[in-house]
Amino acid sequence: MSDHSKSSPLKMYFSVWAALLVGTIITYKAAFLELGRFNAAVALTIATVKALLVALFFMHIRGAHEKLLKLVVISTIFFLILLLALSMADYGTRLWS
Amino acid sequence: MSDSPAVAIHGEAHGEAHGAAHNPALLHHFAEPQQQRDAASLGMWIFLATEVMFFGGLFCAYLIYRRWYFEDFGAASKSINATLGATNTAVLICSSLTVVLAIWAAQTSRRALLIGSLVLTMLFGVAFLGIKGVEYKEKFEEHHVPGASFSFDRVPIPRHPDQYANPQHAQIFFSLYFIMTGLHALHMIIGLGIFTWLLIMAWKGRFTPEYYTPLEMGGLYWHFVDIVWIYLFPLLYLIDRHP
Amino acid sequence: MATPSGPQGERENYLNKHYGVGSWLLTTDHKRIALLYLISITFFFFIGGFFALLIRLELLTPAGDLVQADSYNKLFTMHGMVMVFFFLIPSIPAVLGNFLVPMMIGARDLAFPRINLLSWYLYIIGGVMMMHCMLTGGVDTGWTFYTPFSTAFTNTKIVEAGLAIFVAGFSSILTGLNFVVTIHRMRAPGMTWSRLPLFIWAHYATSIIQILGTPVIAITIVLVAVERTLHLGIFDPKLGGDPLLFQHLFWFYSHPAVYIMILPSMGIVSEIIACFSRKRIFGYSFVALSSIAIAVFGFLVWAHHMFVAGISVYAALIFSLLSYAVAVPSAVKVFNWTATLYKGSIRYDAPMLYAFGFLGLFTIGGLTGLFLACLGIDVHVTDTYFVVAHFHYIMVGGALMGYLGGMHFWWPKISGRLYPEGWARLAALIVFIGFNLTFFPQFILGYVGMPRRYYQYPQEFQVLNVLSTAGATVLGVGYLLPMIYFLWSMRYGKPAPDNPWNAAGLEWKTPSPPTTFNFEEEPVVTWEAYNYEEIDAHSDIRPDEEAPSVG
Amino acid sequence: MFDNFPLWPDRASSTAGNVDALYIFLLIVSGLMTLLIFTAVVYFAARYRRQHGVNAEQIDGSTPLELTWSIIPLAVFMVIFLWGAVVYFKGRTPPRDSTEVYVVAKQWMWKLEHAEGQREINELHVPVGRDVKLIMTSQDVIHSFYVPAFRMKQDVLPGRYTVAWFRATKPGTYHLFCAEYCGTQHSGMIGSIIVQEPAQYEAWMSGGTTGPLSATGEKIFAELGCVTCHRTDTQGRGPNLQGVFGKPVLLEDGRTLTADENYVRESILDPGAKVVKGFKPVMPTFQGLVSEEQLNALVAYVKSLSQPGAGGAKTAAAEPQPASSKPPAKGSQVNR
Ligand code: HEA
Ligand code: HEA
Ligand code: HEC
Ligand code: CUA
Ligand SMILES: [Cu+2]
Repeated sequence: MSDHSKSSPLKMYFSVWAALLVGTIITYKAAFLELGRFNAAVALTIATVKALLVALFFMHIRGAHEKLLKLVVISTIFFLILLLALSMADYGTRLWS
Repeated sequence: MSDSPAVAIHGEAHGEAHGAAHNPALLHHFAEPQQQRDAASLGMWIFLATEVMFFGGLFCAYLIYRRWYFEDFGAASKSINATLGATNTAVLICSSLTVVLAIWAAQTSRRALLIGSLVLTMLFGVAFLGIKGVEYKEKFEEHHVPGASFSFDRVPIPRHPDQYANPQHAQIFFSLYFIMTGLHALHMIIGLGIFTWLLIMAWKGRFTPEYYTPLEMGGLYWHFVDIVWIYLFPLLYLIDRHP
Repeated sequence: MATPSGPQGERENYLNKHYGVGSWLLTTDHKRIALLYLISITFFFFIGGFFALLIRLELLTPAGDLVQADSYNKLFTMHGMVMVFFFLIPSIPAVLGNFLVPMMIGARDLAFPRINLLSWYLYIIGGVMMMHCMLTGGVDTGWTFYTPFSTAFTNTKIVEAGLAIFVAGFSSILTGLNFVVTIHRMRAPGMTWSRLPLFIWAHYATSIIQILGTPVIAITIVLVAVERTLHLGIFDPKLGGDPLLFQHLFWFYSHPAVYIMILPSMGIVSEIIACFSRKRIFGYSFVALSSIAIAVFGFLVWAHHMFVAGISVYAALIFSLLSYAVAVPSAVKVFNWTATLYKGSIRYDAPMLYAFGFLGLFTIGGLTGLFLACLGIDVHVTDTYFVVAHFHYIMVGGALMGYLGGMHFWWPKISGRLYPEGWARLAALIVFIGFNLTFFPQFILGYVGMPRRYYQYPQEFQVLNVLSTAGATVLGVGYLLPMIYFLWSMRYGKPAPDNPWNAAGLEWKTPSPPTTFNFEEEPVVTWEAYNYEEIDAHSDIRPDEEAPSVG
Repeated sequence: MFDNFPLWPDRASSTAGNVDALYIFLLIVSGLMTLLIFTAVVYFAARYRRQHGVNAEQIDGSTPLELTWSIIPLAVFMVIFLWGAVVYFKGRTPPRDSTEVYVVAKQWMWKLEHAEGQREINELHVPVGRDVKLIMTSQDVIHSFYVPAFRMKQDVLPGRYTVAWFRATKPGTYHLFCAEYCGTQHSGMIGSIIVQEPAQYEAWMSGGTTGPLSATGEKIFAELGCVTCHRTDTQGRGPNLQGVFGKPVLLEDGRTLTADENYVRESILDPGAKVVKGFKPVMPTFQGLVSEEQLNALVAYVKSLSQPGAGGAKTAAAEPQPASSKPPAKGSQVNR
């Protein structure tokens, strides 16, 4: 994963950095808008986009020369979601509350 | 899965017969540097997977109580300083940038930039912890630290200013807040330790365009800690902010 | 464990290459680390077994007469914690896995030898903490340390025990991490995925669970410790928390953890059955992939431990359904092993006897798992001796049998000596009989309604309990025997040839005991796994008369 | 003969037969399976024992076979699952008009209180043939209410109610066990369920009592000042509680839920958590002010307001209650 591109990636690094900062500002501003239940959705969507940016570009997942690392990332997220979703299968369907 | 078993067969280099021709950083049980690098990066990613699950348990608890006690969580969340939180997010993002710069500097043999970036990264890290400290201090003074002196009386709920949040439920929020940000800060501190070590190595000129694996691994760790924060920020600071 | 110093001049090997305590405690050789683990794990097994004997003695009579109620509660708690976290979870991976994984794939060591040593030290630190905790009072919560009892009621050393498990957990994570990286990155040329021994596949699957499951128990322990010391309300209903959340998080790890215990054993059984019936395992790829399937599905079923705990009815239905999903790959394995025997050329050496034992007892244990996963039945039998019988059938009858089988199978490689075959067969028989006598009556006890974790019980349950206690004594003898003759063989056993079983597998191409770097030349694999046909075509099968010396 | 060596538990509830049938089915299926595998293993091991000059015959595997022995077990599993689910569902859903018994578990005893007001410790009298619903909570840690003869078990949690039910079918005395480990005397937390013929049961029932539970609740309702807000007209600051129980409640945040025992419990302990539409959250919390027993009485009272002809305390079993205050006939009955 080290030698994916010899051309200078500086431009890419700085644009990702700028995008992350913009994302932070939007998250912050959006939190003060009245969006009802969409507040959380917006915040989490932006957070996910930011996390993806960091993982893909800063952590070089995008340029990784093998699929294995991607597989590691994807399966980790999969098991994390399992934990959350299957717990919710209980909490979401308890007859009261 | 595209990884293939080590291809190079090397008859000459087993036992202790490491020739001087060998890269000194190559450990004896690896056949070639690429294999060693690949092992390190896979190892690091798997370690990060365990970290994800570690925080995952906390997110699970958070999710459940946020659903149960949404309004109390909203009120409690509103009491922490979102501006500081946003600033800290920005600080961490900047530090992630300096990390990739450091790696790029190593790849391109720019020693000054490498050392400068590492120092900057650490400064950002320290700044983050400092701001965090200010935040904790505020919470402490407001008696929002869970425990015997905890108090959260008569704090209105964001959506219904005529109602007060249940202090007990707010305390659960603060427990999670302190545990999650505390563990995150602990990771930052460990990160600073790793970066001190990297800085020393860089100072000694250990990193070359051929060998900078420790930098990369340290960087992966640092970015991961950044990603955790990217989620913690909206989840803890921005639950129910609007007026 | 002393270096065997036979009468004859020995080749240089990993045991005699360096001498001195330091050369062991600072070693990064995976084989030496395996031996360090072997010693420590055996120690904890006997500690756990000692507790088990005390439990069984107490239950000999209905009244609580041997020990105090509190002591009894500590006994089964420490028994469970030691056996699960300090014996069975590390047992096969850290001993046999450590020893064999690099050799089987043609590597010189694990990818991260120093991390491997670190993981042993973590295990020892955890173990010392556990011992300290036990010697200074112990814990009385059951190995499941359910909240709010553990966080707000008991006054025993929860935090210390939790910390011990936390540290040991990291040892387990690091072992898993090392294996996955090693299996991906260190395979010898030609060792493709479809040529991997099934033992490797099993360890790969095990490692996935260790990596993804263990961190969750770690954070759960942190939460328990924090709640207990600072009185936060994460799990305590008095403070607005939910005690069931603890159970969810606990079982999210602890159910998959039961597959950490059984999968490596299944890997061993595959190797043994292939070798002693001189056949490629029937349906190799199905057996291999079923390990992965078990690991993945194992994460979907955790709440089957909570059917009467107060979870929603719908969740109970989902988790019951999913529990059956994980049983299918287990069934596939059992059928494939059986089919492998068909038209084989079968010998009944001790490892094979253990493998047969595994097959039978795991099947019974697994099938009773189906009873428990069945909602209508579980309501009645949960938290009774039916459950106790179920998991001992799998963990003792299955996993431990497999472990012992593996120890016999690879003992010549590990020690360079042959064990006494006659004694070994006898021990296998004693273990089998003792085991069934101990735990079969518990199925009946459970269905009749005896709750678990009871230190006194109504009169009518006595006869079955007496049977069980009697069995446990037999079982104890069965376990002491191998301990004795293994030690004996290190000095007096016949020197082992490099490949005493004429088995396939790269590990047998090394000398017995192997040299530090395992292989003189990095091997290049050009053959499929379990190529017994080729092996037997070239060399005549070792005839029966040449069996290892009968002690 | 089997007094000291029982092989099968008593079968004394309407569910027990269902569970046993399922259990026997499972025993047969897994017995057959075990037999199949054992026979195959033993037969192959003996038949293909190693002989000189006879090599093993290599067989690589067979996908059709693999599919067969995946799909057939899966089908069998689905049958087991469905059957088990049905039995479970029945066992979890209390019939509509069951007699109610409130259970409070604590380290290490069972406190039981009949809707009619009888209190018992570690003993529960029930009549044959009547549906009994248990509304259970714990004062400290998790316990579990287990009656093997009824094939019934339910964990009892602190901080909320869990519910179980049974219908006894055979008179006798049966074990009551605590099945969830709860500390030192976990194994001492046992008691008996005494199943009586209806006539006997009525006789027992007519023993001393302080009156129906809901009447106790009514008294507490007045003492704690609930009546000041919850009046039977529309003038109160709180909602009129007549007919609330068992009906859907519309909440301030737009959700609707059914008022069950846990809802009423929560309304008293944490009124702010779920505010009824159209009302201000002015109700104070009663956490720490009411004991579990008082809470049960209040819940019973609120429930009684929803029974046909509501308007006051009514016993669930409409038997006339002799107001005699003679001392309890049995040592197990407790008056406070
Ligand atoms: C190594 C350990 C191990 C393993 C592998 C398993 C395997 C299984 N376990 Fe077990 N279990 C434990 C260890 C283990 N368990 C422990 C320790 C506990 C108690 C914890 C505590 O509370 O302290 C427990 C408790 C436990 C419970 C909770 C009981 C309760 O407390 O109420 C349940 C419920 O579903 C369960 C189910 C299963 C199932 C379905 C499997 C399946 O994976 C089994 C699959 C295998 C087979 C099914 C056999 C082979 C299949 C065939 C031969 C197919 C042919 C069959 C047919 C066609 C019918 N187990
Ligand atoms: C790997 C796991 C493992 C293993 C191997 C065992 C092995 C045994 N177990 Fe264990 N058991 C558990 C895991 C295990 N157990 C767990 C998780 C629980 C649940 C705990 C809880 O409820 O929290 C449990 C609970 C449990 C109970 C239920 C207690 C209760 O609920 O009240 C019983 C009762 O019979 C029991 C018995 C036995 C017996 C007889 C053995 C035998 O197989 C042991 C045989 C071994 C020996 C007898 C050792 C031989 C040694 C000597 C003879 C030497 C003497 C000692 C010294 C020199 C120090 N176990
Ligand atoms: C200060 C006035 C006040 C007092 C005293 C009071 N309540 Fe309430 N109660 C309310 C109000 C207002 C509501 C509706 C808003 C809400 O749900 O919090 C309510 C709601 C309820 C509900 C839910 C009703 C529904 O329609 O869903 C129950 C049950 C209840 N109260 C029981 C009690 C009991 C029992 C007591 C005494 C122990 C009590 N209340 C004391 C004001 C009061
Ligand atoms: Cu109460 Cu066990
Ligand atoms: Cu399980």
